[in-house]
Amino acid sequence: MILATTAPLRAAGLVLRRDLALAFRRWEQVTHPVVFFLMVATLFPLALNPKPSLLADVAAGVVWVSALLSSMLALETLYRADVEDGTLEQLTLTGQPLALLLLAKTVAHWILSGLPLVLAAPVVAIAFGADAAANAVLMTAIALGTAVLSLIGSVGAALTLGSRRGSVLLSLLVLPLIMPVLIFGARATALAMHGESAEGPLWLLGALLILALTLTPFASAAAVRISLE
Amino acid sequence: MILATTAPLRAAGLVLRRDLALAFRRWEQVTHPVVFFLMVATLFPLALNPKPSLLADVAAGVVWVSALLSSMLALETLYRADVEDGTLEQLTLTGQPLALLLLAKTVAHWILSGLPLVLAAPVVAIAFGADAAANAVLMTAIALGTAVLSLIGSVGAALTLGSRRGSVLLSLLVLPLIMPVLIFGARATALAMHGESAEGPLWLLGALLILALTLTPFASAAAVRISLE
Amino acid sequence: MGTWTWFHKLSSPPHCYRIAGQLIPWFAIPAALLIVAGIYGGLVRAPADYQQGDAFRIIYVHAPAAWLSLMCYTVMAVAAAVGLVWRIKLAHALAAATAPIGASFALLCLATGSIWGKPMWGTWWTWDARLTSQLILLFLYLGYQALRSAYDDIGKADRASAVLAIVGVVNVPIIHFSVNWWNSLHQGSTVLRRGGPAMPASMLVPLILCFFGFTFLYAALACVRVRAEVLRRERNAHWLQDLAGRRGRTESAT
Amino acid sequence: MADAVDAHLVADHLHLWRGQRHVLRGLYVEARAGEFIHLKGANGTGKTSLLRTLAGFLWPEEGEIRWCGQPVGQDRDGYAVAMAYLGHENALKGDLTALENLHYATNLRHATPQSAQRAVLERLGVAAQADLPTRVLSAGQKRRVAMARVLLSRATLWLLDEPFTNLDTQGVTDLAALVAEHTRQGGIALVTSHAAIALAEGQVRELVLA
Amino acid sequence: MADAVDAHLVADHLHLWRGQRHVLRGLYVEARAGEFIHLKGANGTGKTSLLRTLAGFLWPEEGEIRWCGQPVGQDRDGYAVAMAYLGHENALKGDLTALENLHYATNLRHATPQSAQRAVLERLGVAAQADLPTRVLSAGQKRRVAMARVLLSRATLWLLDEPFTNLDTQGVTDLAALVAEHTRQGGIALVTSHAAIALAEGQVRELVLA
Ligand code: HEM
Ligand SMILES: Nc1ncnc2c1ncn2[C@@H]1O[C@H](COP(=O)(O)OP(=O)(O)OP(=O)(O)O)[C@@H](O)[C@H]1O
Ligand SMILES: Nc1ncnc2c1ncn2[C@@H]1O[C@H](COP(=O)(O)OP(=O)(O)OP(=O)(O)O)[C@@H](O)[C@H]1O
Ligand SMILES: [Mg+2]
Ligand SMILES: [Mg+2]
Repeated sequence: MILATTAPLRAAGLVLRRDLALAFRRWEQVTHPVVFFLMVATLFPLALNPKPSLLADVAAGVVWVSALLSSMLALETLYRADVEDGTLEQLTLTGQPLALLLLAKTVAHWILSGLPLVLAAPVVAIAFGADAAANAVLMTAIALGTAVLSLIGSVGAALTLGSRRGSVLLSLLVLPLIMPVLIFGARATALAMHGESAEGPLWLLGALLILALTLTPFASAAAVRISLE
Repeated sequence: MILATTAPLRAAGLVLRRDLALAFRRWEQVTHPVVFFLMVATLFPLALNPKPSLLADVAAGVVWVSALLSSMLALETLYRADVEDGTLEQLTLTGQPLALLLLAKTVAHWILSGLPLVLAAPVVAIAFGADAAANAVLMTAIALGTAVLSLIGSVGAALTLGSRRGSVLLSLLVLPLIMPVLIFGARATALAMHGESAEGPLWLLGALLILALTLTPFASAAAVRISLE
Repeated sequence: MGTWTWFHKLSSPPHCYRIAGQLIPWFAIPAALLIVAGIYGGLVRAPADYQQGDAFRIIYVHAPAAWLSLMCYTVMAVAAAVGLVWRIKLAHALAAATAPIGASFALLCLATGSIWGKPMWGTWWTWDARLTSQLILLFLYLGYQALRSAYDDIGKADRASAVLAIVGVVNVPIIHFSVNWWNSLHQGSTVLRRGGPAMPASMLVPLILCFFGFTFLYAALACVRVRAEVLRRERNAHWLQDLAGRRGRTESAT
Repeated sequence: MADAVDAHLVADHLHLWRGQRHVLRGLYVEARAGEFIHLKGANGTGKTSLLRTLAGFLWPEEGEIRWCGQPVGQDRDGYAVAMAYLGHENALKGDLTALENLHYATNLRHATPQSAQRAVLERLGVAAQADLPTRVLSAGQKRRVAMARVLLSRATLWLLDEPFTNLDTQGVTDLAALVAEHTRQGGIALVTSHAAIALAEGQVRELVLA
Repeated sequence: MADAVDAHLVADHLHLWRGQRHVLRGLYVEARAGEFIHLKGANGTGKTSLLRTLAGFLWPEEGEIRWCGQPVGQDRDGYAVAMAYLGHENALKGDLTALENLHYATNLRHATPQSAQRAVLERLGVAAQADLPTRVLSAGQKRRVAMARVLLSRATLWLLDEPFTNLDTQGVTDLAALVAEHTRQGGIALVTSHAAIALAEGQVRELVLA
């Protein structure tokens, strides 16, 4: 029996590079998650009574909700295009560990949708009048939080492949699962903004990330196989 | 020359009924916009410091932002499925006024995504500790606001058909355009919650609706024809 | 009929390329003169404001940039409408050329406003109606550009983005009147208001000079960008190859 | 097909670019009532592009399409009603049954009784699938349902892009016969297909793009 | 195809239900190295379902698939590498060029030099389109690029679902010859197609589903 002669890690790298190449082929679109994030954040002050004190109070909440929504919106495209054009089918037939290849796709998704938010979040926080001292914590928390979201979301995206109404169903599946991320993340941010130590919630976020890293790729792989039936 | 013998209004009714029939064929999905709305609204208290006074202050804002996001998310599917399976192409070839047929589709979208929110919004507002007296105004405002959003969004959805990355680009186009809806809507709600007369902003919302009703169907029709090229 | 042939001749790509090239100096030179005069008048000649001191002088960049960002959007929408209705490619080219310039003015307005806001209101940014609506104007520009870039075919991009520009133009009056409709932190209309400008002439005149300077600057930049747009659209056309051939020959001759 | 007798389609010196490629170069096609035109040509020679131009989805850079002597731009709706287009996609909603799909599609033009719809499905060999959601049909069965829409459209001009794809051999013969019947009754058909169309000599005119 | 000599596929009494429909009823198929099997059958008789079952996407209710004597479930990755599947979809990314598509697809299995990829595109008649984004290719050109992936896969077992769709007549002949060449070198091919495959007598074994 001949086996695939490409090493699994190299194969994962190839998948990662393909997804990044595809994204940068239309590079303006790389900016969409950030712009969406900024826009949702802009909606709030319009809808609220713009008292500066009120805005500062809700800053952490708005940043987190907008970041999660933005990253989640991008999730929908994670596998859908690949299913429609038959690429995902072919990925399962490469003889490489499917979980690893899907993890590579998820990492690409995070690089494109989570990483930019890490840089944009402090800007929004400051515009809402939050204290700049909390920025380091905010950025770490957003980085960890969006990474967990990408991983959990990848399972959700794979599960919803079989059905037509993607984005809404996806949100329904994913939102309850990421509630802990939101709680710990917002708490870390709020603590840091009040000048207290945010270590506790940050460690919890890290633990969530490790848990997600070890479990979700296999769940995604199983979900993808089911969706192809 | 033979012309279509079906009257335009009957044709529009047929399109409307087809879209509703399709939606109710998977009736669980009819509930998605409401559930998404409730979930986003739930995220906020989690991310905020749950002081009751703070929650009541942000109630109007949260209701409006969640409603607009929920209704906007559903927009993406407004035309996309019809393009992919070639139905939209056929709609343009019926010899019926395309703007009218698209308006029928938009009305179906509003019935499915806006109308349920009209009923759900007071629930959320009360849960946030807002005064129940404002409910009539809130419901009227949400009804008008989501209708304008559906109309404007239908143009955005048609414009993004030709390009691949649907949902994010769509939000980029639609969010700035619906800013006035948000401002007037939130203002009406806030006024009513403080026991003042909300007539001014409500009339403005109504004016926006009439403006959108007269203009957007033609813009959508033009955009659809462009996307089919 | 006569005007129509004239119109179509003007809108033919080679003609337009040449005319736009010839117009550039006629716009660029007055722009430079007016801006220099306005800035001199504003920074050196105008008296310091009795409330704001010297900080107010940033108005000579801020207000013209704000006005131009609104004007550019209007120009863009009108050009797009003309292009859509009469299928004139040149009008689309003008719309496409105007968008990034308008976006830059919007950005400049936001930046100078922020810089001004720090001493005046003690904050870089507040979520007040005018500021937010100006930010949203920037988003509108960005959306327009994002939509254009989502299409590969220039013709399709033209027509699709034209629809968007036209629909979006309703926001322009909203931005302009936002200060009147919502009590906001931002200055009310001081120049374009009923009953004449509320400003001494020594402050006003430089402001007006700057405004016209910025307008000419826009016209010059638009000519440059329209030429680039024409080149991009017509890269297969014969007249361009002729033009390049002629240039090549004259260059090799010298 | 009330006044199909004087049906007459002219594509007058069409020039069409797709991206960098000049696909149609001054193409002239004329089709009169009763003609069955088989569009042939190697892959990428522009058959799909031609049909989509005739259907009004693509705008040629130069040239004009005339229907019964009038440029089609002048009476777009009238032309649309006179025409039925079958593209690469089947225009079926997977969640609706074959009959429901036909109901919503055909009644937009003319009121059509359900019995007529069933009869056409029967004729195309998918009567057994009439009440199944089309998503579960096989590729060839879907194609047949899509073709039923064309048959029910009462259009004079049929533009069919590879209608025989996925059909089994019997299906190909039957469908060719149906199209020939339509043209005999004064209709016009432009059909792309890579395979030869098995009809008697003289019934089909071949037009080869290159 | 190192040890293709003892390549051997058995589908042992498969039973497959799709919804209410019992599509495969105890089907037995055996294919040895060198065999070119042409799957025929009217629309909806289960050809696609059979290929997808053999490719491992559908699980039969009863029966077993054995590759070289072993049930495929035991060494799923080894079986996957030995197999190339071409479905109704082409598995091409419209934004990547034909060559880039091949690069990312084939290197996942085996390192393949670009020259080899160009050579295969040349052979399939789409060398001119090698550096175009595949979204602008015509239907037939896309199908050819998808087939290039199969040729580069170094797989022994080819499962091709209507590979001839949208190909022009020359393309059909050439592709049939390529598949025949593969089987002559010890490969196995299962090909569905409604049209007859024009190869010399005895080179193709027909298998009709009903
Ligand atoms: C980021 C912050 C700011 C933004 C986005 C902004 C935006 C604008 C806009 C859009 C206009 C033009 C409105 C129109 O005429 O339609 C404008 C004009 C003007 N702005 Fe600002 N502004 C900002 C900060 C400031 C500050 C801090 C001041 C001074 C206290 C200021 C003073 C003015 C004045 C005097 C005008 C001319 C008013 C008129 O006659 O219309 N702006 N600004
Ligand atoms: N944007 C573009 N840039 C370059 N070439 C393009 C572009 N769009 C289409 N083409 C080319 O135009 C040609 C016309 O394609 P069309 O789909 O009309 O061919 P076809 O005759 O239907 O082919 P097939 O038999 O394969 O379906 C193809 O060669 C295609 O590669
Ligand atoms: N969920 C379902 N319910 C009922 N019937 C189904 C379902 N799914 C598939 N079928 C039926 O199963 C059969 C098998 O379809 P399949 O796609 O395998 O056929 P095929 O031989 O490939 O046909 P074609 O030549 O048209 O491509 C079809 O008759 C289809 O109608
Ligand atoms: Mg074609
Ligand atoms: Mg099949």
